[in-house]
Amino acid sequence: MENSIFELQYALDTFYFLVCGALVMWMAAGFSMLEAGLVRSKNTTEILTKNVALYSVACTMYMVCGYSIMYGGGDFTAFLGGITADGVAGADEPATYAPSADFFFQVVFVATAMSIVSGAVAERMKLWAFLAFAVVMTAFIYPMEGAWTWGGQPVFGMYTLGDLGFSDFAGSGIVHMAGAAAALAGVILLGARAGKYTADGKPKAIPGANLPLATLGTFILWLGWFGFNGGSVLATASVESANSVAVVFMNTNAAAAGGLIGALILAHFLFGKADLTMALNGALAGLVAITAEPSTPTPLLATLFGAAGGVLVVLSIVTLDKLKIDDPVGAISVHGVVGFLGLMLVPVTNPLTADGGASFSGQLIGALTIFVWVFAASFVVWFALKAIFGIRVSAEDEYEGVDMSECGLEAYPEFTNA
Amino acid sequence: MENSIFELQYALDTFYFLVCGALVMWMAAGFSMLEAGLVRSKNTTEILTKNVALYSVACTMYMVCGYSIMYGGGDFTAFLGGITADGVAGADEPATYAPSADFFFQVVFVATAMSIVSGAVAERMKLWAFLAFAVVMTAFIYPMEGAWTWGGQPVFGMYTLGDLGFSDFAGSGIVHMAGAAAALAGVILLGARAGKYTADGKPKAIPGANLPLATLGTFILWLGWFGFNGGSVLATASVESANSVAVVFMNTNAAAAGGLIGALILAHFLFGKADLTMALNGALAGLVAITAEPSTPTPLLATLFGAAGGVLVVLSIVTLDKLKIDDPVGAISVHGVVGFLGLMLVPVTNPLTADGGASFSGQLIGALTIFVWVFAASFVVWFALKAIFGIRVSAEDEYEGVDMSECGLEAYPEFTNA
Amino acid sequence: MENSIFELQYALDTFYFLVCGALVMWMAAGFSMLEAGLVRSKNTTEILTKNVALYSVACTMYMVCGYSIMYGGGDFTAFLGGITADGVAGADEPATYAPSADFFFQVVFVATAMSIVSGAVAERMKLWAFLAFAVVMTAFIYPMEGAWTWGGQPVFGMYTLGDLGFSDFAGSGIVHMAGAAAALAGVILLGARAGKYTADGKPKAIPGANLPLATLGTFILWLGWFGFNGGSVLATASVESANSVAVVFMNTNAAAAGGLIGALILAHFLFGKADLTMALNGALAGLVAITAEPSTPTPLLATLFGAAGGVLVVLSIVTLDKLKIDDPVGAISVHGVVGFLGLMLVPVTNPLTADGGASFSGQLIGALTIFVWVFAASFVVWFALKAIFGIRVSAEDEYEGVDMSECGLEAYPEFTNA
Amino acid sequence: MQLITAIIKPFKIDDVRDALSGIGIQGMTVTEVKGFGRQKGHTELYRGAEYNVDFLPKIKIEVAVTNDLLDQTIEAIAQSANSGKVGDGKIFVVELSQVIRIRTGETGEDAI
Amino acid sequence: MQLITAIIKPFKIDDVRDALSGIGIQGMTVTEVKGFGRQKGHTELYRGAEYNVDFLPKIKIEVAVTNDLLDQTIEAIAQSANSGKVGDGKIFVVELSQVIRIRTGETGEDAI
Amino acid sequence: MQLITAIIKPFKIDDVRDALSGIGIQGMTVTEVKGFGRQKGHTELYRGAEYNVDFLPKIKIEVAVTNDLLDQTIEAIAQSANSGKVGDGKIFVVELSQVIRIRTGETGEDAI
Ligand SMILES: Nc1ncnc2c1ncn2[C@@H]1O[C@H](COP(=O)(O)OP(=O)(O)O)[C@@H](O)[C@H]1O
Ligand SMILES: Nc1ncnc2c1ncn2[C@@H]1O[C@H](COP(=O)(O)OP(=O)(O)O)[C@@H](O)[C@H]1O
Ligand SMILES: Nc1ncnc2c1ncn2[C@@H]1O[C@H](COP(=O)(O)OP(=O)(O)O)[C@@H](O)[C@H]1O
Repeated sequence: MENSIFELQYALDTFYFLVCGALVMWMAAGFSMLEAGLVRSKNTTEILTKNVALYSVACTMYMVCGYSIMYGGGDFTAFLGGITADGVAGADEPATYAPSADFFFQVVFVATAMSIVSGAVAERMKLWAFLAFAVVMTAFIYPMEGAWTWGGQPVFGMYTLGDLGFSDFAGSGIVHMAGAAAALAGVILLGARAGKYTADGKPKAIPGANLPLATLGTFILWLGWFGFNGGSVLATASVESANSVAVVFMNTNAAAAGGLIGALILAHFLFGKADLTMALNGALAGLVAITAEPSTPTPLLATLFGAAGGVLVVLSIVTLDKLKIDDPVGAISVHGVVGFLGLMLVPVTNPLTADGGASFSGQLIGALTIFVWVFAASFVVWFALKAIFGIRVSAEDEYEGVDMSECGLEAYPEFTNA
Repeated sequence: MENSIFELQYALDTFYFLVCGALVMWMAAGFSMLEAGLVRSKNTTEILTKNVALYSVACTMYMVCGYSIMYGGGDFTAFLGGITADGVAGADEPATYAPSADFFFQVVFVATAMSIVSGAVAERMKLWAFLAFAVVMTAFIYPMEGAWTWGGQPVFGMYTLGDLGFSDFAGSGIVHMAGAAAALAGVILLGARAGKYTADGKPKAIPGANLPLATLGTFILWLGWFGFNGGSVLATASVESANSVAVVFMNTNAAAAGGLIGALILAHFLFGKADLTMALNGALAGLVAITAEPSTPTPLLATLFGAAGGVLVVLSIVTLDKLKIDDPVGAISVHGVVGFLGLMLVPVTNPLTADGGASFSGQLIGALTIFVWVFAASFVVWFALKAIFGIRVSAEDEYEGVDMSECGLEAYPEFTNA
Repeated sequence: MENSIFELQYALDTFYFLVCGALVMWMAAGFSMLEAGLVRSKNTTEILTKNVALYSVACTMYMVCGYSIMYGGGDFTAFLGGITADGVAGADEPATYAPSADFFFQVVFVATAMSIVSGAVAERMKLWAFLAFAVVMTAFIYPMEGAWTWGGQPVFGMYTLGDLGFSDFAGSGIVHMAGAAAALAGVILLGARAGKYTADGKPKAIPGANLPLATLGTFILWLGWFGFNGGSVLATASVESANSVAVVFMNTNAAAAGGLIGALILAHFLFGKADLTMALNGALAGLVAITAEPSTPTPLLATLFGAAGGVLVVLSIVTLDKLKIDDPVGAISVHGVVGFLGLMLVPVTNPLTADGGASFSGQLIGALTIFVWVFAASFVVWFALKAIFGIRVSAEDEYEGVDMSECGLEAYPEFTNA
Repeated sequence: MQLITAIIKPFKIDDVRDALSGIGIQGMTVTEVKGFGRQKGHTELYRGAEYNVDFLPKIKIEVAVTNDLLDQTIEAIAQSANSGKVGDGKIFVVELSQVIRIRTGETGEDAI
Repeated sequence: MQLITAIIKPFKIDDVRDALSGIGIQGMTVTEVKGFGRQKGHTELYRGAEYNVDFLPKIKIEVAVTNDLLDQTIEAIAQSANSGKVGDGKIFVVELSQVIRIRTGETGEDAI
Repeated sequence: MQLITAIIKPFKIDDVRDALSGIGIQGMTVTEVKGFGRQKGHTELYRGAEYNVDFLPKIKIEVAVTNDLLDQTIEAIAQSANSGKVGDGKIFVVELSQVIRIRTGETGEDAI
């Protein structure tokens, strides 16, 4: 009888992981549509290709070695066979849900981190250089910092973040800020798009070609985020964990709504119009802001945290634009700047106690650790790629659009004339 | 042991609510895409902005006061804190699922009701007037009638709909007809789009700009509706409730299919062509028709009820067009006229007995109550907004498209020339 | 107590079926978007109309008679009433999940099979001829072969595939190859699109109009496939079945990723560019390849099987093109050729033993049985339709686009000039 | 025979067509163009950065007419396209040396 | 030097280009336009309401030619664009006073 | 008065507009066109099958000018549109017999 109950708990938790994982996988479609909507039509096929390919690369590399670096202490062979069986080979305790469900849930997170990069470097980076970076990022850079945080390993054997009061529930820092750090390194080495700045250095707008796609992408991400945050409770088959999952769903939704409203209103005051793309970034910023701790705030606080994210993202986008950090989709602001905000908000509702929680100093150290590692490692990889193969398409290809030069195919061959 | 079983039931029911709620949230994307596809390209950014903003407004206002008006007897403060805890503060009985999951499921319904409005008033209403209305609708108008129906409160202390044999399983009337009533009031005060009628009063067609989007939106709504109707069983962790949920999924799907076929065939006979937009409206009409009672019909009956909805919606759209009620997406017909049909079909398969069910008179009184309240209250709000700020954009802005005047941004800046 | 546990198992399995079924229903949207993206803009409304209509026809016809042919021994009347009750009327054993959930899960599979056909015959077939075929396919042709395979019936009373070592977990053959066989028969009788071949018989490219839609469609299918394969475990409420479902999710994802990478790399070597549409077909090919047995391979093997599918699909598309089998979306290659590959891969990881599994000869016989039956029956139906009504639009209508002639409506009336 | 080319505001197209039909003109060819002139474009903000809409959407109408209809046609266009606001557009006239109707091979005034 | 402007049915564009190549014409410029003429548009129903498709899609081809090639070019277009049905289009000819090739600065017949 | 029609490469449009503004030209009309000429198109592969991109995107600029500005304008366009590579385009000039400004009814040189 007890066993039957264990079986049911195991089954429900597994099913919950799989549903949440499928929702996170769906975020890959969200990033694709968002980015495809915010670039110009001549660069659309290429950004789509990057997105589908990076997701596939992430899933494959994380399976080949990323997962075992992050959680398995790097024992690859045992591992690759092990995740189809009842438990991960060599695990100390019997699993309370299917190990392959855990892998499935984890693997889609890597893809999310990598998706953040593709938007920021859009419209000018070589496709194959990008995919080469994706291989290293998903096989090594992300799993390393993942091992230090969710994996519980000490940072290069020096200090253990968990002991310092660092807590990142679903990955504002571990996933989002990490992706943004990799993107920032790439953008710095890549430079701004041709035509993004006037001769005297003023940023010029380069409107995205398809706002319904960008909106769809945002809705997809919003939906997928329920899996992202909700699944990060890591269990649902008890009253306590079910309550926690439910609160996470509620707060995730509230924060996105708050972020959208915050950005919409601030953009209205700054620009005099209801700027849809800022509103969409605001919703995503709300989601990133709550991701580090969606389970402890009240829904009202979650809305306010989200609104803070929405306000911050507008200011950040405008500022980065001025600093000549050209990020066509706002990924560095949404995931990086607001990801940091998310980490710093954790101690507000989940302060450090004997039972866990986070301290401001712990969050700061954690944020720095993640940022420095991912930025530095990414910079090295981007730099090597640049030195060896080059990472930027030719000026002519950039003018004509990377769709023709990289993919040989326009995204909308019948609709645009010029 | 018993407790373990209770815990599992609680967890499964909670998870089921969350999954269903996420599906209903997804309907917001469906409405956005449907409406973005059925307006002209020059009004697309604005309708997208309205949709993302109304969803956010609905989530926020319903949290701030709507939910407590509807279910909490209006005790706000206790409530806002309470939904993160194990049970809603002050509830008599212990919850059998997470209260925040209930809130999450309820909140996405409000957004659905409000989404119906945006389509009907598209292409000519001021964005901020619309959002102001959204605040009142989701904070007050909808929660009031929700309190009288699902909340079980007497209508202004006068009569209790439940006692009169009123039953609306998932909201053909409470959600859909309510949204349509608010829309109708707005449309009447707003007037038809410029160019919709010839000098001698004949309706002219104004084709939507992007039918793949409209189709995608319909599919999204279809998928989301499984959550809308399926979640309205309110429990799944027993054989009885699981059977009920399963029947609801099956019938919801069958009714949509019936509605699509009904509309496609009727449109073929009336217009000589396979009218895609009518077929899409037909599918939605089938869904609305079954929503008031998806658990008692056989799948064959559900298909036929859906087909009746599909036929009715075509006739209604043509008729409203003649009556100069200009509704670009057919929302009033789909959700209002067919919502009423849905209510009146309930007694056919679920007649009033000692155990519940519905009577024709009860349905009629309920429908009238909802319609009169929502229409009248909305009319007052729209009227006040019109008198104070104006609700319609200038003729020039309407000609140029509200995208530029309201949002400063075209939805497809590269594709359209004129 | 035991009963409570049974109730919970029943409820969890039912819910799992419904979630998986909803995901498969979502695949209908995926096929619609994929096909709408890969045809020219002048044929987009029509392909959308075909897709929404075929889904509705499939749901209706399978309810009316298909399901009872496949699983009920053809006893229609008892059946139609029975699926709303606790068990299918006349079933020997009590159900362990809701019979209507089973119906819901099965019905969306039929629609998948039929969706495959619409893409292959796109841009030139008459809408009503197509829908007439859909009626026969979903009411009779598919249910017959379904009865011989998943239904366990002997093939025309002659031999029983299960006894010969045939196994098709989620339908690489039963669903996908069957759809492709029906498509192939249609394409042969229909002929290639005007302009597809030069005077001297060389294939000419006819680029699809909207690659973001095609990409979205692929992501939708990828997501839906978790339901398609995951649901085919048919139970999840025990450790064993939960593990199996989790492995299936993981492998399904891995195979799609492998397929995409395989196709992308091969296309790069063959054509010198990163061909997005081939990559998308590759992902789908990976999914089809793993569908016949997603539960026994390791994730590494699943990736490799997927990659084999991705490579094969590129070669197959190029070859069929040369053979003048004009399939605008590559459906016959993805679902037919790779569906066959999927069947033949089963014995590699799930060889025939006393407990089940598959043998190469059994797979071959099963594949032949399915293909010959579906191809022959479809050929007869298409042939009759061609003889009686004609199945191809006039050359002029084809030139102008079937949107105007069949649906009276352009998909993007504002965007294209010519 | 003369070829009249008129650049007008897009929302005047129906009025112009009706005015031309009114004086018996049976054919015309219309192109979507972008105009640059005294009517200045505007500056929009997108994500906080500026972009200029310099070129404004206009419609170009081409009408071939016989000499005797020339003045009347110009008059009809000028009146129906006039909104009195800057940017209303221009009418250009060039001499046509030949006109051929493809279907019938007719030439000259018969072909118009 | 003459500028030939032909309005043709869209599906004739490949035939016309081949005919022009056939007589040695090396350059042309093509624009998508909408035509209004004797070929009447049609009325469509959308959601039960009517809309008129007045302006039909046409292709405008512009070819600058030397005087000696003029007749041959007109002939080539007229024949290859002819489908014998109403709406086949028109050919207009105007005199060019100058032609310049931007790349080389050549002028006159050399520039064509 | 003369009507100058220039076919140029799309990415030169801003340079040309600036050059024209530089010499005081206040108006122009721009159309997206496709060109066929010595600059050959290219062959692309889509799903393994070939397709030819024969017609290349070009921009057509039309500028009406007074006779005294003619040479200067041609010069300005020819210089600013020159990239030295095949496909830079052509300039065509035709004589305008009349120009009318719709808004004011002005005619002739005043209307330009
Ligand atoms: N010199 C010119 N050559 C060609 N087109 C011109 C010229 N001047 C004006 N146009 C066209 O006429 C349109 C209207 O001109 P504009 O100067 O803005 O206003 P108005 O016609 O009221 O004087 C311009 O947008 C442009 O398309
Ligand atoms: N007077 C005209 N001026 C300019 N374009 C014309 C004129 N008449 C006809 N056209 C163009 O030629 C096309 C074909 O003309 P139409 O009268 O329909 O048939 P047909 O050429 O067979 O007489 C029209 O669609 C229009 O684009
Ligand atoms: N005879 C012509 N008539 C009309 N347009 C022409 C002609 N020749 C060239 N063009 C236009 O000029 C463009 C450039 O011409 P092309 O021969 O490719 O190069 P170039 O201008 O360097 O000689 C062509 O794409 C076409 O649009």
